[in-house]
Amino acid sequence: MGTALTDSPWGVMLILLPLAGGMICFIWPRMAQVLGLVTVFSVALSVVGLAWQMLDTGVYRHAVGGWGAPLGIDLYADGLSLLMLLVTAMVGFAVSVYSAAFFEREDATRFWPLWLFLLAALNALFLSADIFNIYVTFELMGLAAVALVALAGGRDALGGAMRYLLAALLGSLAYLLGVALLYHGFGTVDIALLAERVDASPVVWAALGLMGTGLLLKTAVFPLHFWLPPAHAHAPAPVSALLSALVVKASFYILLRLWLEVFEPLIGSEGVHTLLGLLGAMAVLWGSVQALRQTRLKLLIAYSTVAQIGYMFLAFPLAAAAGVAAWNAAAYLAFSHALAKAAMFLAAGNLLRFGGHDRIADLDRVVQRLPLTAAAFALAGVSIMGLPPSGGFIGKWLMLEAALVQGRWDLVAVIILGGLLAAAYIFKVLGYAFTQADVVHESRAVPASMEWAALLLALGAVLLGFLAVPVLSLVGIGDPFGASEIRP
Amino acid sequence: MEALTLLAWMFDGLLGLGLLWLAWRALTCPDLFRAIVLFIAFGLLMALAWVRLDAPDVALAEAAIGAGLTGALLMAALAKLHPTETNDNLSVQAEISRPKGRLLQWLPVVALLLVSAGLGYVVLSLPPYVTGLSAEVAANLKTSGVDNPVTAVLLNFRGYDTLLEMVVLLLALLGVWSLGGTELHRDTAPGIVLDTLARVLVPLLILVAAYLLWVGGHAPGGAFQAGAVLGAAGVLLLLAGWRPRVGLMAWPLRLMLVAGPGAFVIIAALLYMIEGQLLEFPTAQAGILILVLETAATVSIGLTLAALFLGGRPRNDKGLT
Amino acid sequence: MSASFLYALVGIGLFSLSLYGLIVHAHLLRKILALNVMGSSIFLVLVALAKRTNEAPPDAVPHAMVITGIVVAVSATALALTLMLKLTAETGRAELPDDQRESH
Amino acid sequence: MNWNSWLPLLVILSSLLPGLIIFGLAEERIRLRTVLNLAGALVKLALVGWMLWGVYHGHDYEMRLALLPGIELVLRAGPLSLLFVTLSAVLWLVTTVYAIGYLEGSPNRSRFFGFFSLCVTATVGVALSGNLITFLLFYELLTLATYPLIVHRGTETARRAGRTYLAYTVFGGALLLLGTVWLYTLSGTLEFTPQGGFLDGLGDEHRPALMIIFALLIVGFGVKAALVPFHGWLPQAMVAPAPVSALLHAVAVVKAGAFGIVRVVYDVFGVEFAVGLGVLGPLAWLAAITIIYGSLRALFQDDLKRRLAFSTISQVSYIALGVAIAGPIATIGGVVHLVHQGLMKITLFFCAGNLAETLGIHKISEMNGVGRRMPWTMVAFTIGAFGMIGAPPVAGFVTKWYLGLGALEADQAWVILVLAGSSLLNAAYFLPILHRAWFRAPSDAWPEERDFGRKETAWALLLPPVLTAALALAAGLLVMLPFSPLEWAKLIAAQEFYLP
Repeated sequence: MGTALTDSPWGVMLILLPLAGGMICFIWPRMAQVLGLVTVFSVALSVVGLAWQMLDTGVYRHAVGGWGAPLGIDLYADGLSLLMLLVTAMVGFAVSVYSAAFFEREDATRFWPLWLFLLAALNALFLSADIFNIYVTFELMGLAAVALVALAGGRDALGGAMRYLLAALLGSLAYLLGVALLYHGFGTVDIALLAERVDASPVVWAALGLMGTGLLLKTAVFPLHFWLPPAHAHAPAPVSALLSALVVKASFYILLRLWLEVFEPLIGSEGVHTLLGLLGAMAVLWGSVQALRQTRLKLLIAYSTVAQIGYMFLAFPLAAAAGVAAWNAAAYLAFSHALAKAAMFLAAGNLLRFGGHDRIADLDRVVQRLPLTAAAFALAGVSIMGLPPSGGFIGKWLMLEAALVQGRWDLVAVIILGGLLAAAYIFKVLGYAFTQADVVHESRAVPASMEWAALLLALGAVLLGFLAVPVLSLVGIGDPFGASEIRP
Repeated sequence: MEALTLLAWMFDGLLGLGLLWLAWRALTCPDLFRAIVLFIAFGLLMALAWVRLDAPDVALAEAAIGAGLTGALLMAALAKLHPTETNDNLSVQAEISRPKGRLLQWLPVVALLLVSAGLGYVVLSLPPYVTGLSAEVAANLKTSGVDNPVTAVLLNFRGYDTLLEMVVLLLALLGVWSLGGTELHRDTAPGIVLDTLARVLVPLLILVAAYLLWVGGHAPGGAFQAGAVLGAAGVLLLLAGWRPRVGLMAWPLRLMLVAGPGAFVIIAALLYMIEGQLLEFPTAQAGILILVLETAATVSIGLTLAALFLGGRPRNDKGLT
Repeated sequence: MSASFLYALVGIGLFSLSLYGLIVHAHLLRKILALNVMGSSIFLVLVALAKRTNEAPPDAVPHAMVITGIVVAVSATALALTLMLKLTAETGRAELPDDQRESH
Repeated sequence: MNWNSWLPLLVILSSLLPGLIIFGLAEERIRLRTVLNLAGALVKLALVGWMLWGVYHGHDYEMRLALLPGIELVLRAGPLSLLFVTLSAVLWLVTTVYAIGYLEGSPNRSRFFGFFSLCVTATVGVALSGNLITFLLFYELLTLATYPLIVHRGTETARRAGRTYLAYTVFGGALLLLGTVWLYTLSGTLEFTPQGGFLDGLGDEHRPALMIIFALLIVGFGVKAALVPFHGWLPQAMVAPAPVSALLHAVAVVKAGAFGIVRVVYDVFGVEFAVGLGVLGPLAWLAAITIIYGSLRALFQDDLKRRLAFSTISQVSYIALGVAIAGPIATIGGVVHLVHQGLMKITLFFCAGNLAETLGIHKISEMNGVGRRMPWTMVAFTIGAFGMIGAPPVAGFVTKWYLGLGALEADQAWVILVLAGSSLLNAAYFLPILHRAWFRAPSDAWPEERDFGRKETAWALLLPPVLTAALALAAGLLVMLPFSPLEWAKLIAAQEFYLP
């Protein structure tokens, strides 16, 4: 009595392929690199297949084991999850090409299985419609990410990994207690069923508090962001690209999914989304100011992630009235930030490898020898700053529009100020691309594939500036933001 | 309302207080070694609580993995943390960091009291009688291929969770191996007692593991409990100084480690070809398929837990790790 | 106030206790211990509330969830312990390095 | 999408594609780079000529590309945009020739010409944009493309000038973005509509909001048009190489700002609506203050390029002044000054570049008797200077004549005082230069003279200023030709603002 509305294999392949790939890479370490690239490429193809199929048949739903919602686990993909899957595939593929040249023999055999399991966890998370299953994918993702961060070895990487692991575990356990309360309150862990049965009772408020705090900790929003900069900055470059672009957004995606469906009766109340908006605004300002103060490039980029995440949280207060427009803005910001931030971290990786250091003060000798990397960093910077023509600009425009329609001048000021601060710290780095610098004495050549991976991602972020209409129509599949009935 | 005899009520009360007190002592004991021992005791008491709550499968798992193996891991880590300690004086003094200043000291306590009061109120506000999903589980039990409801849920209804969970276990091992670090070394030969104990107990443990695996179909037991017992056998062997021969370390070991999740993925892929649904077991062969999955899972869980206890990296590190 | 609610309240108490232990203590081994106790406390809440069926066998789904949770907890503990050992080997102290000071 | 709608895009691509290719070129490929540059410039000129002919005969060229749900990227070649595009196309060709000569043997030329082409692409995009969001897109692209040109030399002063430039322009861009989005939330559309803009439908309750939006937009554009409080970056940007300061001041950045003000007043708010809002008065005063202030500051600058920079600050505000006096004739004066100021100022900057490049002269005090040493350059300089002062045969006179007439027609007599005063000040800071160059004996040796044999300097440096001086003269003398800037301005005034 399987309730498979669609028989296409794409959704299932998205999960089984990386799992199988990861295991084979583990058994056969010598072939890890080739296998890894093949697996990531086939996952990218499956995402395109899923997108193609969803364009005409709409939402993708798949009951695992054929048992159906309350008993079994459902896989569910609508426009929002499809967008996140697309982002994961694009950034994943570029980072894989980059990593093929980045890691030596020894680390490569360890990088590929961990990365493929992380990819499996991300795909499983974006497809899952069961909150306990999401807990297991969170753990899978957390452990894989921590192992990847610790791959670099060394005092800072290990410190960052430990701090990240403790934060991730605490976040997951808080989330799990929320799941326990919801299950015992309403007898199911399926998101769709919960959305029907949930009422504004104390159990739901407690679940919102616990799961919310857990997810805020994993998304590194302002007061709980302490673990992100050391972890993202001291990890190897491709890993920090994956963390900043994808892993941090996974918990934001889940918070958004729960906010829109499970906690829907509660969000009418002013208090909660104002708090989230406040946290977002403080994240934007605090992250940008901290980024401006950094003397190390990767730390600057990591704090920029803290700031850009703050932008996405501004959508919560705005969504009260502007509904779909605010969520579209947040989704678009997430998409373009993923591409731009991944490009920036890869570019920083190139600079680190070529010059041996990432101190911003004497970056000029390095950045001028790598024109492609400088171009990648500049184009990614354009998107982070939100200057046209870039995806960041479209996200900023939609968010500003949503804010101005409601006359929220405080959020308008934060968005504009955030953009200016972003310009300040991006140009602080770019300024060094034009000095008369002498040649770096000992430098390590950077393979072309690494530079082109960064540049292609940055170009993607800029091209996003022209693809708003198709992307937003893609996000609209299955009406994730409840556009059909505009809340009062 | 079940007829709460005074005796049962007193037992539960004592057990609850015992749990709280042991946890408090474990967390705030200055001596790390004693803290770990208290934690193991806390685990055993927790197993008692599971029995009291009619959850025998969970009791087995808690005793084997929660208290047993986690305790062993903690002990191994403590040994590696302070290798110089002689056997007798095992106490490791690590000062308890008291937060400075009165506000810092009381703020978390007050905040946590409020949190627990709130959660307590919420838990008490839940309806006293509810059946949850036991009706659906009972209804589909016959077509799930096993009689034990917990195994049915674990392997069939929510098999996808178990697949991911076993990958988590494999991933932990991958993480531990990629971190490298010190391997548990045995400087002195195992004492006569430990040696004979190991020789007697290990085959017995393997037998128990096989039994647990088989009984899981219709009574409390199953892959995870069996795997944990197998893991315990491995730990005992490692403690007795046995180390796998270098040849064994290459791909055969890795194949066995991956057996559990690998079997799951292969069967899932095959079933998908046939049934068109991920992890949908045809009712006729469901029992056999679950047994195959459970056996593979037991092997890989046992080996993984032993390898986690050993730590370090496989020795033949000729770039083949 | 049946037994299941008593154990659930004990679970909540353990949760707060372990949260205090995790936040206050600096030694990493203690933090890992606290995380394990927190995991057990949540499992206790899960299984305790599953027994609210009067006399009928308790709901099997939370039991499966808890077994999954226990295995995940042991994997996380193993990774955390190894990370702690590597960190102690590098920094000499089994505590989180304070990141204010500027490393190399 | 018939052939006509592809033309605007082709005009943009004609400089974008060579630019991108040049970025990839190795430094030694001088010949290929020059060919690409000149080919791109010539193709653009040809396409612009075609469109000029088409628009003169009433065709329209428009291209739409969906950007956001409900908002499109629009490229439209109307009479006003063609005026600016033609100016850009012509002066880009001339500046390219000059830059090739000027940068002979200097490092990073691929990077320079790459950004040079991007800069012109942005300028042409600004000119051709059909709605405010396209305008904003190319306007910000212009900021990004010109920054590397300013810091091209890489010296500490250049990078500090670059930082100030960025601080001003990014701040202006942020205000512009705010104003545009706010306008969109009120009006629902951003399409440039001649004859009265698209805001007259809005009721009175939006009056305060619209006044603030007008202020935001004008400040956003004013930063690049160097209106008084926001002009700080311009003199500092003089540290850039001569072709850059020529391109920035005569064609690209400054004009984009002024063009923005013209678009806002005519095609967004519409003149009657703006007068109704009462916002044109303050704009006129701001322009007048800038004119006087710019000229006054120019008086005391000894460095030649800084004096020309302050003169630009004052000259560009003529356009703003012409626009602010809401009369048809003043509009013609303001719009035509867009071209005239471009021609005259680029001539002056070319000459300044020649003096610096050939004789190493940077200060006016070192310019004694330079007329004898470099006669052709100084003749061009003189024509440009007379144009600036407003002496009859040269184009500058036409602008001031029409501005004066417009002011009288809109009975704002005080404007004539401003015009007269500024003309006097122009004379006060240009004539001493001419006197020193022609009537003073040359000092014994030039700071660092480069010998070019019989010619006074390389032909690539000499031809451009002479050509632009001739154009400035022609724009002043041959006003009755159908394609002269003045006639075209009249066509614009007739078609865009007031039906005769």
